[in-house]
Amino acid sequence: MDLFNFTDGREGYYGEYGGTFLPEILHSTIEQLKTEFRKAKDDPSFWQEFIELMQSYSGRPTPVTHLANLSKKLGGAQIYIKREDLNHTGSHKINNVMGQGLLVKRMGKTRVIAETGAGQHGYATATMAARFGFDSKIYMGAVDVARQRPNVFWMENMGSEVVAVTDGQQTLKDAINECLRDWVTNMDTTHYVLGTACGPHPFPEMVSWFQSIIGREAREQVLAATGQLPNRVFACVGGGSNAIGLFQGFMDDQDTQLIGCEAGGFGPGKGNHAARLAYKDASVGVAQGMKTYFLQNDDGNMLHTHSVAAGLDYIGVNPILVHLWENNRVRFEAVTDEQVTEALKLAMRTEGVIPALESSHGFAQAILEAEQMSKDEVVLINMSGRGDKDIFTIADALGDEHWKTFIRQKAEEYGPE
Amino acid sequence: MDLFNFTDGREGYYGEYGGTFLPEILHSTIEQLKTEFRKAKDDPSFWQEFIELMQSYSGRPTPVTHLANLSKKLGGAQIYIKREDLNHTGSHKINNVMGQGLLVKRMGKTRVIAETGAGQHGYATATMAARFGFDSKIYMGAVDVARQRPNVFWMENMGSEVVAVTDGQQTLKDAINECLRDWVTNMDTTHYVLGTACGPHPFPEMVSWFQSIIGREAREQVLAATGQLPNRVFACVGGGSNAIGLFQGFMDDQDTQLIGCEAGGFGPGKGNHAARLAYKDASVGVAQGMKTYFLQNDDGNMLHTHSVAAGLDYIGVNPILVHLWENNRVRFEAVTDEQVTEALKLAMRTEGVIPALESSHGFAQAILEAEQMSKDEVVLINMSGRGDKDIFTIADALGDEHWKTFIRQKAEEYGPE
Amino acid sequence: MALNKYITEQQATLAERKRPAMIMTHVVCGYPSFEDNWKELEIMQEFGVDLVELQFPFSEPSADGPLFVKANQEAIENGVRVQDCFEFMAKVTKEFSFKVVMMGYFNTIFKTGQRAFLQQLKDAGGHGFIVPDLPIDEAQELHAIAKELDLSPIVLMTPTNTDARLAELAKSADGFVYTVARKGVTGSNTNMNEEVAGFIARCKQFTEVPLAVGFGVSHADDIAFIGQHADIAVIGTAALKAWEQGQETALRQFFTALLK
Amino acid sequence: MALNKYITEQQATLAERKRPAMIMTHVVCGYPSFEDNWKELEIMQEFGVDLVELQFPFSEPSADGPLFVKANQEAIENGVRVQDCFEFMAKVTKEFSFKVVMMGYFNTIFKTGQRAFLQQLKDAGGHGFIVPDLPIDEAQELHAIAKELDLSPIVLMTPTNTDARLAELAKSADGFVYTVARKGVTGSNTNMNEEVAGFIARCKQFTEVPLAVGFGVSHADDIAFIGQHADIAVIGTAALKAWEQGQETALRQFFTALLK
Ligand SMILES: Cc1ncc(COP(=O)(O)O)c(C=O)c1O
Ligand SMILES: Cc1ncc(COP(=O)(O)O)c(C=O)c1O
Repeated sequence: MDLFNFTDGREGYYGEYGGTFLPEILHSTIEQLKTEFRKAKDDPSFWQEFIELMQSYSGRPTPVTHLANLSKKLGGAQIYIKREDLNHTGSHKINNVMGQGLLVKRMGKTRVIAETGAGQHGYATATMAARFGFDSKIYMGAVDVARQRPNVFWMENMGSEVVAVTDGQQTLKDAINECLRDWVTNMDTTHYVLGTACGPHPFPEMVSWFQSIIGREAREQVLAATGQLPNRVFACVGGGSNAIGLFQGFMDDQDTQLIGCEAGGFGPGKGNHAARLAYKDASVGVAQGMKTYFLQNDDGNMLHTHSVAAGLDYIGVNPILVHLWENNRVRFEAVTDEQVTEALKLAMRTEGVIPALESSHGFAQAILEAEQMSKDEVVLINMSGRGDKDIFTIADALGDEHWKTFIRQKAEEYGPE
Repeated sequence: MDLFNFTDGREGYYGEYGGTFLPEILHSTIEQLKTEFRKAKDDPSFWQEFIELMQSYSGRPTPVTHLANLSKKLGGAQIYIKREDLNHTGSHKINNVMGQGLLVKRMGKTRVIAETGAGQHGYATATMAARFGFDSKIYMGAVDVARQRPNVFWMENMGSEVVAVTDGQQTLKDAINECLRDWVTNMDTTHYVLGTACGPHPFPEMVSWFQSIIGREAREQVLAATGQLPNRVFACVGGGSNAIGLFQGFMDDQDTQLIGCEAGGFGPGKGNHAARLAYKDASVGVAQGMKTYFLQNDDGNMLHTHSVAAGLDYIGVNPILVHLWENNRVRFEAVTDEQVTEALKLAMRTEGVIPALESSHGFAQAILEAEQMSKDEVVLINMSGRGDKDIFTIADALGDEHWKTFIRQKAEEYGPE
Repeated sequence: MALNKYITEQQATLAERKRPAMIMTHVVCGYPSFEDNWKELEIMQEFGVDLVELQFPFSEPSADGPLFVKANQEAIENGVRVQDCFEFMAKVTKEFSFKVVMMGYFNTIFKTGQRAFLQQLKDAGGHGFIVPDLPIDEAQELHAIAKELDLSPIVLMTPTNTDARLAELAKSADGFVYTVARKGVTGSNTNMNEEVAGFIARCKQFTEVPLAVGFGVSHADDIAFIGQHADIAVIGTAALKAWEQGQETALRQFFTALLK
Repeated sequence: MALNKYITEQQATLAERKRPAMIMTHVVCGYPSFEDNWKELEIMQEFGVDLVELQFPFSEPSADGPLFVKANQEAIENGVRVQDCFEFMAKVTKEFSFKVVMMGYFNTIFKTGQRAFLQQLKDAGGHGFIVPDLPIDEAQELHAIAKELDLSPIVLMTPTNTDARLAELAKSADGFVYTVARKGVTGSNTNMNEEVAGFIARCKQFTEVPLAVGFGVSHADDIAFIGQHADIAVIGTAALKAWEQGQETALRQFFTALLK
């Protein structure tokens, strides 16, 4: 199945989802991007260059690890994880970012901008900008700046300017809006490095393509390790880039179930979560450059969302995944904050791995299902990132008292402003 | 050159350094360890098992990355870095720890203990213990517990008990003493996972052997990338495990200079630094199980040491490296805290990499020398770990005001105890 | 068609009214409140404004600058709904003589239903709509319904467009064309210079439809400049800024200076 | 040889002294102070102690338990130097009738120089040395010098040693053998039971040298037990604990109860 063969439909559309909804002033910018991207995609040496860059700079291929202890404890399927956490900067975000960096070089632009929620994408972009020598500005909701200071610290130290966005909910979606505002002003020199498989065409296709490196590697690795294809493949879905990246490896393997795991937050009910497809609180809309499912009210204004994982705390979702969901190729499930922190604790104690809170959503759902499966079945989870950079969030999520004491002492040591 | 061929000398001695200085009660324990280690070292399937474990769990081989921007900026030699930061848990410490884990399994022991200073080795050991299902206790100086809380947090969450040692300077050396005390009590069930190439024989040899995976990979990789051997190879030296690990790959390459980079702290002068060989403040002694150079006074009592990098802040040094230094095979240099933080900043901004403060010592010395070398020469630096877990230390080292504000706010949010 | 006719008529009276160009102003529905909107519109009427954009607030106003972003946000927080905007528009079009176009983002229309939305717009007396995040390529259905209902889809032309694209845009143009004087979002000042004049001239090569010039118009000089090159001056942020600074008094002062 | 002779003599007077075993006590030089040490030693003399270990403080006392660790540390912080310890030892051996052995870690000896150290030990009137972190395999040089100077290297035997190793250790044994009653560091109590008796019996198979039993001896019962199986009871932490609790009074009470 070639998701990106648009000959029978409209370019940039997946079923009725996708499209390019942008101010007219960006028309030629996005056309240039489409053209350059198409050229790169059709040029095998570009992919080769990308692979080599990811090998030498980011340590790819990332391995697949068998979680024998966890599998045994659950008594069901054999659980494997794809180790995107071992990438440079600690998550799959770097795949997309380095790919776009190569395109920016081709387009001759000298400045990049990016939105970031959890900070992972901003961190990756700042890294890429330092490595490629681009100027860079990272937009981040003021609320996220406050809760994700460590990432801000690193971005700044790598030479990026970080702008705290004080509009709206002051989170990811507002940072995206602010990027669009910067882009309509500076498109001549500037490329907007979108961080997930969302936004206007060609971003969903482009991000999916770069992230497909995950699935290509994983399919081979699971086959080599187990002699079989995985029965089920789990990935968390924020914007949907790590999920589509992994799923593409198994798109034509009809016996492999693909499961997108969304942020169930406090559970169903508008405003309680960020599950666009697993719960029934979202509907189709057009915003942030694309047509897809959004958590919105009857007027088309966006709802507040909630998740313990900042990287999943987003109103919209990858239009390609919506299409695959409608066609029953991808199943969507949501897990609650509580299930997620339990899964995280279990992973740390039984296997010595620290999945990011985002990735822990995939773990939580897989744990639920693996238990019911037979011992000779195989499940694969995308460990999209590592949790150790989210210590503030995780310590808060786990309510760690020693940590609080440490922070109080540190504050005292620093003294008043 | 086989460093570990003891047929012409005493087992466990490198020149006049090394040996096994332990309480008699550990005699049979250390004999058992020597025997099991010897068996493992002579058994090619053991190394194979180790390699496979490191591939699937830790993402080895770690790549070698060309720092083209930095090289160009300095205008001298081509700088390459060996990416031990991309290992699971973020440093080379995991190589040694997983290797010892395999040995513990062979010996049928069920409990591990470890000392830790910066926390990296404790973190790695806690990870290994979770993965192998061992009970574990990590000893850490109370001063280090206070300054490295993030690592403590993760160790505890992976199921290890972390004990704050309140003796002596309350730092690394005191944690080692406390481990020895635990070991003389619980040797039947317990293996002491020493974290660096120090301590009584067979630890220096054993740790060096596991860490030699770095040098084996790196030699091949540099050859493949540049078509030549590196002219100079740099590694920071705390206890000396990452250095000996990398250097072993080039031991027989006489034209490759090997440079150990020590913690110059505030500069020469007793108590100001942790440079055992580069400065003239240390002398030969016997402590912590081995004979080597120590920073000590005329009575043989140990001096206070200082370094911005907790992992280099240690009184003693790998006896093998001392021997190689005396034989002019390894050159020793020290760089000051200030040079180190400047090198760190430069690495972040020009290449998007964040070396640990320990590793930044290697960067600092290499930067000094590369500038003077010609463009067709090649230098290799061991990036022994990533700095992003040391955000508190690095933020303090860089005096970041935003960070302080963030911590104050966080403390306020947590409220009084 | 209805809008085209109105604009032609207004155009004809410019000399008599001693106006260098027609004026279109902008109000964000329900910000600061519908009562304030009404007072603003009374003043605009007083100063003989020709057209008014009523912006329907949206939670993601990504083409707007800071002042309008805040206005959108607060209007939503105040509980302004799409229905309230239509009701307000109906009152406005009944009471005032300027013509009204809807301005807003596509999701508001899409979520209401394209036909339902335009029908309500028609019923409320609106004459057209400006939707900055809906490129013509995605607008076929909406434009088709508009044609049926005799509503004008206001197309934007921008300095970054190629000639080919301008030609394409011209095909959809109706009522007037909103020419964007510069890159960026609403709000900051535009330097009305040769570059802008050149851009307007380029637009004219492709369309006969009257041209509005927007983004950062705030001085009498700007109006004079626009009068020389185009047809309609769009007053957006500048008027809202005046209102925020001193309500009726400041807004009257602003228009007095602007139209002196 | 000198030490062996002394021990044999003391051994012979045990019945007459109504003692089940000889007693060796322990003092950390300069902790809490040399004055306190002196008062402790006076009491030990009073109670007819046979041997005293004078511990030279070391910064890394890795074979010691918490109380001695603290003692080592504070002595060093108080400025106690190796020379001070030798001077003190000289005064002690001149004043008191018990015999003195040095106890400490190898680095103190190594750093001073092995020959220089033992010569000073000899000059200060010491009879031997206990160095818990110096295994016999690393001790050839030190033991050879000791032999020259007629000093006894006190060897440790432990429950984890194999028979082969015990035989090996026995070869170096002189003066007495320090048998370690249990695993662990100094300080906590040892349960004097069959296991300990068995271990001592095992040691006796390999050496004729008198056996001291250490680690956790603190009650009269322990002394009785040791008297049945071995020769010398080593009183370490327990005495220091008493001193810390109430100086002379408490230490006298402790020995009274211990030796009743
Ligand atoms: C580690 C990690 N996983 C997953 C996500 C979710 O993004 P996506 O759905 O695009 O993979 C994020 C976003 O920040 C992330 O940081
Ligand atoms: C990242 C890193 N590098 C280097 C060291 C120094 O240890 P060694 O000299 O054994 O490599 C440490 C010790 O904690 C470390 O964490």
